[in-house]
Amino acid sequence: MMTMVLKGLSALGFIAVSAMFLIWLERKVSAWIQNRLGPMMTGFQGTLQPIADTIKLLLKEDIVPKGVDFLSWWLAPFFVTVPVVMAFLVIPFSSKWIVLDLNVGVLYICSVTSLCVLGIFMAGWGSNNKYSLLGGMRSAAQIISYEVPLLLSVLLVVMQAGTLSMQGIIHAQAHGWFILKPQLALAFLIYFISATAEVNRVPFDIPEAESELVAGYHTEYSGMKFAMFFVAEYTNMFIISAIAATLFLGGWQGPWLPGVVWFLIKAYGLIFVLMWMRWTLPRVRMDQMMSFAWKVLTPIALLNLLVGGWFMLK
Amino acid sequence: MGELFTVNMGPQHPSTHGVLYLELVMDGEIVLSCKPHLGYLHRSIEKIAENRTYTQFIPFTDRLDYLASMNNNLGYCLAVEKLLNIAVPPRAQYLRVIMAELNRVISHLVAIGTFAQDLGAYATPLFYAFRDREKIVELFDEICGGRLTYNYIRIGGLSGDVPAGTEQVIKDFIKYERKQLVEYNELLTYNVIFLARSKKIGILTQETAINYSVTGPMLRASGVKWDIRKEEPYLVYDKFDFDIPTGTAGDAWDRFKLKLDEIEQSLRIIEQAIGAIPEGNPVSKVNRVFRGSGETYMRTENPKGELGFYLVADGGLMPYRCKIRSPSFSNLGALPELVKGLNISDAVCVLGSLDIVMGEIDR
Amino acid sequence: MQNSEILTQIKNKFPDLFVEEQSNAVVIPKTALLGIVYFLKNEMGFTNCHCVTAVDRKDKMEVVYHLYSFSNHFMLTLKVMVTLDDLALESVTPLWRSADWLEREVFDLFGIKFLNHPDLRRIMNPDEWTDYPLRKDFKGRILFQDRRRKGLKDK
Amino acid sequence: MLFIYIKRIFVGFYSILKGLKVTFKNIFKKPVTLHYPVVKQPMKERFRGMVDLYPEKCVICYQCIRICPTAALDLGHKVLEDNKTKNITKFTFNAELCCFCGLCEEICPTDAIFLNKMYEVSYFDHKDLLSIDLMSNQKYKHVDGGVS
Repeated sequence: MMTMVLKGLSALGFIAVSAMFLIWLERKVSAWIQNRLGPMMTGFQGTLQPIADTIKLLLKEDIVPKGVDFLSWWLAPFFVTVPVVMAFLVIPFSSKWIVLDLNVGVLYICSVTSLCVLGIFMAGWGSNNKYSLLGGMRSAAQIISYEVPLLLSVLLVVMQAGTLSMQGIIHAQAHGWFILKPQLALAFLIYFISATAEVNRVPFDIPEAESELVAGYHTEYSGMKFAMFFVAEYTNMFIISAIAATLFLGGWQGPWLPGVVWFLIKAYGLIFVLMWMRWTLPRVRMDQMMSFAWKVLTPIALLNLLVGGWFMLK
Repeated sequence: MGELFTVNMGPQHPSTHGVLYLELVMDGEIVLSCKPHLGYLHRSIEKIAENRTYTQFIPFTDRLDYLASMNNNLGYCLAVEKLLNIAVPPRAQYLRVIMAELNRVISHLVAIGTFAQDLGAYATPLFYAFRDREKIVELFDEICGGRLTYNYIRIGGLSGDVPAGTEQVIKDFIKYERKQLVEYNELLTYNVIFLARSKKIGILTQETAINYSVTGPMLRASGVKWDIRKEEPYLVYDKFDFDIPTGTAGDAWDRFKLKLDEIEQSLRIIEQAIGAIPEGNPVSKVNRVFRGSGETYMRTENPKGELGFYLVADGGLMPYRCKIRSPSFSNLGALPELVKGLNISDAVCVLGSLDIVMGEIDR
Repeated sequence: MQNSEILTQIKNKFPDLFVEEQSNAVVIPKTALLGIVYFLKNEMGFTNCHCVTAVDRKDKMEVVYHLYSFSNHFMLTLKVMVTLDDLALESVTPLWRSADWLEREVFDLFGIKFLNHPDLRRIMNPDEWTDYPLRKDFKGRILFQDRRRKGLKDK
Repeated sequence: MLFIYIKRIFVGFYSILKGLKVTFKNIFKKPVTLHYPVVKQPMKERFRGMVDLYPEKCVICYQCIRICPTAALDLGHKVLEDNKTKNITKFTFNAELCCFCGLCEEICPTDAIFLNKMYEVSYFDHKDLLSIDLMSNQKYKHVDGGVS
């Protein structure tokens, strides 16, 4: 019991540190891509910038806008943050470092992360702001429709590994990562695209859509509540990258270095790709995004599942 | 049809390019009607003009289209010169052409960057555009001491000759910018998301464009081969060889692509002008106090469209009336027609493709 | 078509207008405005209403139209005199959509009413304001000249 | 039909990869911005900063006052007893009105009035900004990097 608590607490600590690092990394990556310097004043190369940001957000007044639906407005940040923390339960950092190796790990993580949409929709509805409402509506439609290709691509991995346990999937990749198999490489691509949509990153950042909806569902939030959305967004990013690393890139397996280092390298490498995409691509339109999900990704994922399954049967 | 609701877009909104306020009536995400409200940046520049001497008004023209101050200076000075029949030294004429075209390039660069920003390409194209723009801004800083409000062109000439070495800087920039244009094409123009977002959005037909008195890149994107620099050449534009790029569909993508093409044409003009620039003193010896009478209408090709100055003089030191026909004002007039029935994302895209500057709309 | 030809054609059709010497502008009576603009647009090819503005001549207002013909490459300056006791004029917005905002601007700055305009509101200044800033008798807060006089009074 | 559909997907992916290539190349380029408050860019030769004056050069011709488009300058003088020499009583500059156009510098016959290189000008009191005494040699002393 004690070890469980300790593990849980260390996961929480990791969330905070990881989110801070990711915020710094995002700023720096954007700066590098745009030939800028990025944050420089706090610490070496601005490494302490997220701490300064946190202090600023903590000290900010918690503004309650007039006419909000108080309960849903107040609860929304928690509904966004809690599933993200819950997902850490089954993320395998190394062969030993996992809070709880559930035998339905993949199912658990997929169901828990899709709870986020509830919080986002509550934020959009409760804010009593038209921009927020549009953002929340878009988010609900987007996350639910991208769940389909995402699960279809994960399903192929589960079929290949023969288990739902995260550690079991990693062990199944002992003799070659899943991404090296052609049908699973396509599944990885589908997973990655739909996961990008799942966490509202560019080119699918439609719920936030700065140039259209100001800030989308979190327009009306300030101070710590905004910080919770922020942390949830970046931790979500880490989670989808961690899942991708586990399911397709062999998890913590790798030569020479300890497992946890390999795992973090893979996860943060994928996060870098996400950031790189964010600072390059324009945003797609709502209807285009939906038609992309239903007319391109889902058929390909289904076909991929069929073909992959046929190969496995042979 | 669901419940209609009104969204007040602006005056503080990330993509309304300044302080434009659009009142959008929407059904879900579809814009049913759009009503622009202007005047948040109104300074009554036309009244100011009536209280200033002809020379004193030049700094105020900088504040019209603040992304293309040189062109505004030029338009105003040409109008006064036409009114008062003042001759301009040949070197000044060539330098004016070079400055106007350089300013056109950087104005279009900002337009490209902000349009990409409106389509959701987070800041990167904008920063690339500003990085390239910076080279010219630095050059202008060296030539006239200002980075945004240049106040360089004077009635009858320029405020001073360009410093030594300017020619080389411009030549280097042309080489650099040509390379950069390829990069913009790779990053934006033919990107699949960019194409999907801007193709067939906000189509402006030829007849509508002319009826709305839309000018500049917007008119040309609709397929009208029209450029004041060719049709009624002022300065020494008739000595240069350049094309008028035109679009075919008149959609947002055409307007974007046209700006890239126009940058290329401007670079061509600059290249020729640098080769043919005569020696001499560009600073004219004319007095700074003028008295004129009569009236004149002078229009020049600004980056955003045709900038017209209608000057009425009554023999006094100051213009009796100075009407500024600003291109963005007329171009924005077509917006309600263009965004009707579009998605809100597309409405933002159309607004970005109009390339407006509130400084000259509100005046 | 030559410029003079266009002017003669207009003159043949509407004999009661005259051409102002100094500015080469066609001055027309207020009542003939609609007839002449319909003629200009439909028969002379002036498809573009480039600019609409007004000039306060103290004893009267002068509304100036700059019309352009893309086919003839000709800019026509049309002037209509409006007397101070009846500051109203027919709107040309049904012909040229571009006149919509330009007429609103003239209304805003000079107070000249445009009849049959679809949406005649002030375009830049606040709706509840009653002054018209570009009229010559308008007195704002501190105008530039007052400031200048103050600066020079030690001389 | 299916072929076109697949081809469109591939072309789309290729164009996205091309865009990613452009941004990736830029990661390794040198930053074009400066670490501003620490590293400062030298101002250009003709940069137009705050209005400044060499009081001894001024001949009280009032040309700068007349050309100023915003009436930002204020000059007063008195004639001494000998009826020849003039003395400046006040020469103030209103930084709030000034539009930094440089017309005064251009018209000055003795180059007495000029625009210096200062661009970081801030005051604790708004009133100080409204009448900066150009005759004083302390006028821009408190400003970081202020000359004269």
